[in-house]
Amino acid sequence: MFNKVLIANRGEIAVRIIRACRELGMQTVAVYSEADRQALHVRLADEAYYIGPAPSRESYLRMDHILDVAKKAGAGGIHPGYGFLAERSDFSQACVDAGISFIGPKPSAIAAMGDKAIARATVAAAGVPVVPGTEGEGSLTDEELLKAAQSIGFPLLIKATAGGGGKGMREVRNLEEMPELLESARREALAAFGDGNVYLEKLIEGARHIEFQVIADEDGNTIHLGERECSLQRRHQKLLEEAPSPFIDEDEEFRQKMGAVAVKAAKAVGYVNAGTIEFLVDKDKNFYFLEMNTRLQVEHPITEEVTGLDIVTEQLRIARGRPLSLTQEQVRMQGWAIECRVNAEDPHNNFLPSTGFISHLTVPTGPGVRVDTGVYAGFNISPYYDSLISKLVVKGESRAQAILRMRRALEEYHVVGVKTNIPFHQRILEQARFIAGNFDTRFVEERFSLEKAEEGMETHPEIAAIVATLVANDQTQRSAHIISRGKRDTSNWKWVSRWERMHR
Amino acid sequence: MFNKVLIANRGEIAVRIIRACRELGMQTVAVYSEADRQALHVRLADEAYYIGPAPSRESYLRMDHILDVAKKAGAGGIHPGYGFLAERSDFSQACVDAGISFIGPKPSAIAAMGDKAIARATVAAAGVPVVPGTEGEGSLTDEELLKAAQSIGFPLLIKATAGGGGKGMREVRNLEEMPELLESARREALAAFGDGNVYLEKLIEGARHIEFQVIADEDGNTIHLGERECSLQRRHQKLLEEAPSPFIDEDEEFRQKMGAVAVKAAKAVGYVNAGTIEFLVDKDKNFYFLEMNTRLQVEHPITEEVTGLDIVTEQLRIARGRPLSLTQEQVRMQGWAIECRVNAEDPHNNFLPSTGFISHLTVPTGPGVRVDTGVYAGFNISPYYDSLISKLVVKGESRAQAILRMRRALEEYHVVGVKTNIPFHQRILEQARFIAGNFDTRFVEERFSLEKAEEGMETHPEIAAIVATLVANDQTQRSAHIISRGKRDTSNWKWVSRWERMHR
Amino acid sequence: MKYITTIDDTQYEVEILNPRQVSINGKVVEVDFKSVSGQPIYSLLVDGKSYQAHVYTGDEDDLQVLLRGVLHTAKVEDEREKRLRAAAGGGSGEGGEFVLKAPMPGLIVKVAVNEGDEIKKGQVLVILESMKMQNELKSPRDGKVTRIQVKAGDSVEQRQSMISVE
Amino acid sequence: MKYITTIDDTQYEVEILNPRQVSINGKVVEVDFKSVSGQPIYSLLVDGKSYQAHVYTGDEDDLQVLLRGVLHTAKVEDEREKRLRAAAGGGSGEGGEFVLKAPMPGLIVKVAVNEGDEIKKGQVLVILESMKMQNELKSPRDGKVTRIQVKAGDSVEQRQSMISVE
Repeated sequence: MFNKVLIANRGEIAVRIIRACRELGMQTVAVYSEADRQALHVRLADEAYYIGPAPSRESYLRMDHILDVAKKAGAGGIHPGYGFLAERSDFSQACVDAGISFIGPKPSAIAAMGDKAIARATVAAAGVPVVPGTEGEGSLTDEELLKAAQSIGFPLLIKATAGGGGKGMREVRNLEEMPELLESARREALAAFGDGNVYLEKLIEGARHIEFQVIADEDGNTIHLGERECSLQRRHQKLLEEAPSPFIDEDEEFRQKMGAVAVKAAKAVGYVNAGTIEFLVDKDKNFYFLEMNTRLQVEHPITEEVTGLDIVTEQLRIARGRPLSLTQEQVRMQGWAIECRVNAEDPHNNFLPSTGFISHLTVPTGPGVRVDTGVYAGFNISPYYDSLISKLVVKGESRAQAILRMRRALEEYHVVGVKTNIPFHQRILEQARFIAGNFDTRFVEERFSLEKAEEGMETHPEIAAIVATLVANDQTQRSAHIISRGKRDTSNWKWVSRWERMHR
Repeated sequence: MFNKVLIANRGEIAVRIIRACRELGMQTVAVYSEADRQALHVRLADEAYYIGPAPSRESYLRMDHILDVAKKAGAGGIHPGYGFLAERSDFSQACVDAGISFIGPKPSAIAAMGDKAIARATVAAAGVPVVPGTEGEGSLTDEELLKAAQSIGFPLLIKATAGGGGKGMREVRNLEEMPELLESARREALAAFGDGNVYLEKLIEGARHIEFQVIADEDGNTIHLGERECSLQRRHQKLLEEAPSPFIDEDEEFRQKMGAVAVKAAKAVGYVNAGTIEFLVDKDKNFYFLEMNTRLQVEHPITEEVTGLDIVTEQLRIARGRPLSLTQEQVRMQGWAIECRVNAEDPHNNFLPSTGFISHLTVPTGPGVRVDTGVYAGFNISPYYDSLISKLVVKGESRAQAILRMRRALEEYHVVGVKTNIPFHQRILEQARFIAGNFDTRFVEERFSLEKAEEGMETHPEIAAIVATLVANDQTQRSAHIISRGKRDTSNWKWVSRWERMHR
Repeated sequence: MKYITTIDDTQYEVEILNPRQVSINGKVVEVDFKSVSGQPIYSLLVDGKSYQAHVYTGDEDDLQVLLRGVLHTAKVEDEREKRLRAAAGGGSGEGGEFVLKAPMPGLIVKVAVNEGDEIKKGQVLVILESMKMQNELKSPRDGKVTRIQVKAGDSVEQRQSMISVE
Repeated sequence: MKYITTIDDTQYEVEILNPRQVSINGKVVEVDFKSVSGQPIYSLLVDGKSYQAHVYTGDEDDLQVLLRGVLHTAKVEDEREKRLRAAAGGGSGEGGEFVLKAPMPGLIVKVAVNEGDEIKKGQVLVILESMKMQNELKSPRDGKVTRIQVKAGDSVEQRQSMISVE
């Protein structure tokens, strides 16, 4: 049974996994690119090895380098996190071939679920409802897709066969605009996944995105840990998630029905370890299998908060051959959890990514607040990786308490140096429709405007004027004071001061 | 129903209460002494008023100033936190007289429980078992106490009638040493509480200190929220608490039996709001009422973590006349929580308090970690108040997971500028007896030595030598570099730089 | 000391009378102002109200004031500076050239215009890939593309000039 | 650059050969050393092992190195300094006067000795109240009280001299 784990990832998820290993008394091996020498995961791990230049394809996507490090360091397991190599069956296979435990599903399950078309066919055969679309091979030409589109009907979605996270996804309203959208979807898919294949899917209008966390051990025990509501998205990127779903809420029968289907879908591919079944749910409670994410999700903490189960610890246990630590009957959801993804991007400027040096950071603390972060004051956010810098998670006794708590925590959260989407989250949490739980996957794009939401806000321009003036005045006086000093009077220069104190 | 709360306290508990108010949409009023102008509670509250010089008796103990502020600001409720005025029936009465809700019990309940002798008589009359000792008036002379001591038998404890927190407490092994110990106990009690009265109590050997959280509404509904294990003490000061108690653990029958007695004790004084019944428990599961703390406890968060109930929010609801939000049957303890009190004191130097400027602070985050703090990087710890700077609370699925998680969190917790007792907690969590749950209130003093515990630790002196040398070498080079610069080249001086950028 | 302070688009006359008194547009207020050592955080008490502000220098060398969840852009000038700027003549850059600079480092995926093109406000000029996202950079106004300094496949640094519009 | 570095009570000869190589007691190790900007935190990679250290100046102007939960006291001297100190003659203060200074500000509750008293190591000299605790300050060695500069009821500042023992 292995006792040293290589984490083939970076950022908050690498830190999350290192913490879980530490809490199990396991050794940790970090890998890092040139841009990440000072990253938190490198600082916190027991060992750390350089694997290449900043671009992912030269570092975090280099299976060969990562496996070399694992062998050199004697790591018996590799946790892939999410993104990068997490859903690459060839990597999972390469780990197996090298005699290293891949902390995740078997290559065959990744492969089956990784090609969306095969995935849909597989689960449909097991009796799981799927969204109408181009099943089968999935490598259709543009001509074939244009033809298929007419039988599925509009509106529909173009989606990347290899993808996830909204990349390579396009919404099509009519046949005329479809050729151009097909081209851009293929281009984006190719850039993101190295595979330009796309498929079509009927667009369920007013749909909610609700997903079920499943876990399975090597003996075939498979359970679900309830659902997460992930309808709050912008350009198909999740921004805020909650568990349970306000749409399901106290309809325990519906939850168990969907959960049982999720378990069925996982079993259809012989799934082992943690995974997620995503569904689209329409307002009449019809639900359709969307895809399975064969890895740990970004939003796994909200499930941890409501079930009390540590999913990463459970992943490690499963990979070490242990049975699940609880049965389906022992799973109980208590309270309500919300996660806000804190991204380095400017919500006032089209959510443009923001890079730079974090000069100051105040992280919220106190009851019911959890922060999973990969950054710290003094860290430089580089343009090479995604913009997620931390996840703010709160738990409350009820949804109302969780919302109020999240508002409190967001107010306490201050990041200086890069722009973040915190103001976006603050305004979302004030929307009547959000508070009422009445929203679908298109809420942000169709019904929400940050500018409009900010119009009604109480501001204190006079106080801001006083503060700004006092700060500027202080700065003038300080600088005048400094400049007028003799050049040997450097007592405010901390290094000099320390040095002098050390040597006097 | 009031909507603005004055917090008659400082430090982490003031911050805790401000957060709860904010999560209920209530306005907050902070008060502060001269030493606390920059304290976190002042920064976070909606309003803040100065109430006097640094010493508590001139500020946080000045009921008149505090009530004046409450009237001026229009606060409808006052939360006293713990310490200071929290257990002063005259303050509770003064609030009532001023038409302000005191967020705590009625003056009569504070008075009844505040005098230990009366408290013991009251609960004994209600059928609650008490530790043998000098009940009755409590203002006995030294001669009377020396006489009583012989009928109680040795070993016994001298305790301050007005006190708490171990102040004015002395342990007596025989009659000979008793007169001197009486004198010092009275002196300390007088200094701490303005009252030199003491009483005697039989010392239960091998005793555990286990307490039950109770809450009661104005309609007389009174429930308990399970127990907390508080046996880990040093000089009668709690340092580490956990919920549930490893001694009770799965003996649900015993828990409910003690809980029912706790509720009975609270009802004996017509208790309203949150309070705690402290028991001594011997190894045969005999338990004795020790005292009731008629206020919020420092260690309330561990009960919040295992029950999922926010006790401060509940206090505010009760004070606004609302019924309890749950029944005894709905209380469920799930998982295991541990709290370490992080004190500014030097565990390597007899736990001497440490004051000064916190120049750097890294606070642990991630799954299952909660930090309730009153300090931040840039804050100056003054000698005027107690040494508690933050509470580190973890929750795990099991006691084992909670211990491992606490170790991980302590490792991540770095405070630079003042000494803290973090190394003490780290070594305690490694003790076989602690891990086995096999300890009593004398464990720290009788069976634990920090120095001995540190002997076996793995250290890396060569690495420390390399780091220290590289840091010192860097400092030399930087200082040399700086000193050789022209005096107008001040680009590294941030204020000058900012100023120049602002005005160029 | 007298200052003209602009918050977002509104000007205020702020005079610091003494460390505890400030006049704003002629109204005198009692203030208690403290900076938190080593941090860009300030605490201001005015009439018992407690305000916590983060203040830092923005991209345009203005001050950014984050106050109760709202970010304000502030410009503080003393009277002499104000006069100097007025003398230099306002509105200098109004109709001049606009240069699209890279808002962050990244990779040029596509240049969507050619030199000489007449373009509309909101029209996409460049697609820049950064942080695994393709970001469309648009023209802030109508005009004509006068110069293109990048091509698809180029890596650009932050603030690097890419396209000029006149 | 060659240094003599003392960690706790052990001396090490440390030579910085170049930014990536250090020799310690003659053994050459490959190092990757980075400071975290603006923080007293350093990351050191040696042979793949990752060490995070907090380094700051201690009370006695030594360096305090917090490494994997253990606090080390470090003294770093270059060869010139070492020679100078050796020339000044070691062990100067061994049998000299010991002055008890207040470890923190507080209130003197009691002075437990008188001038001229012969005292034992561990004997209580003063009771100092601070942070709501009464703290007993003890003598670190046997000796004789030569001077008392405080009395019960006095407020003392940090580092204020209180009692001299010879």
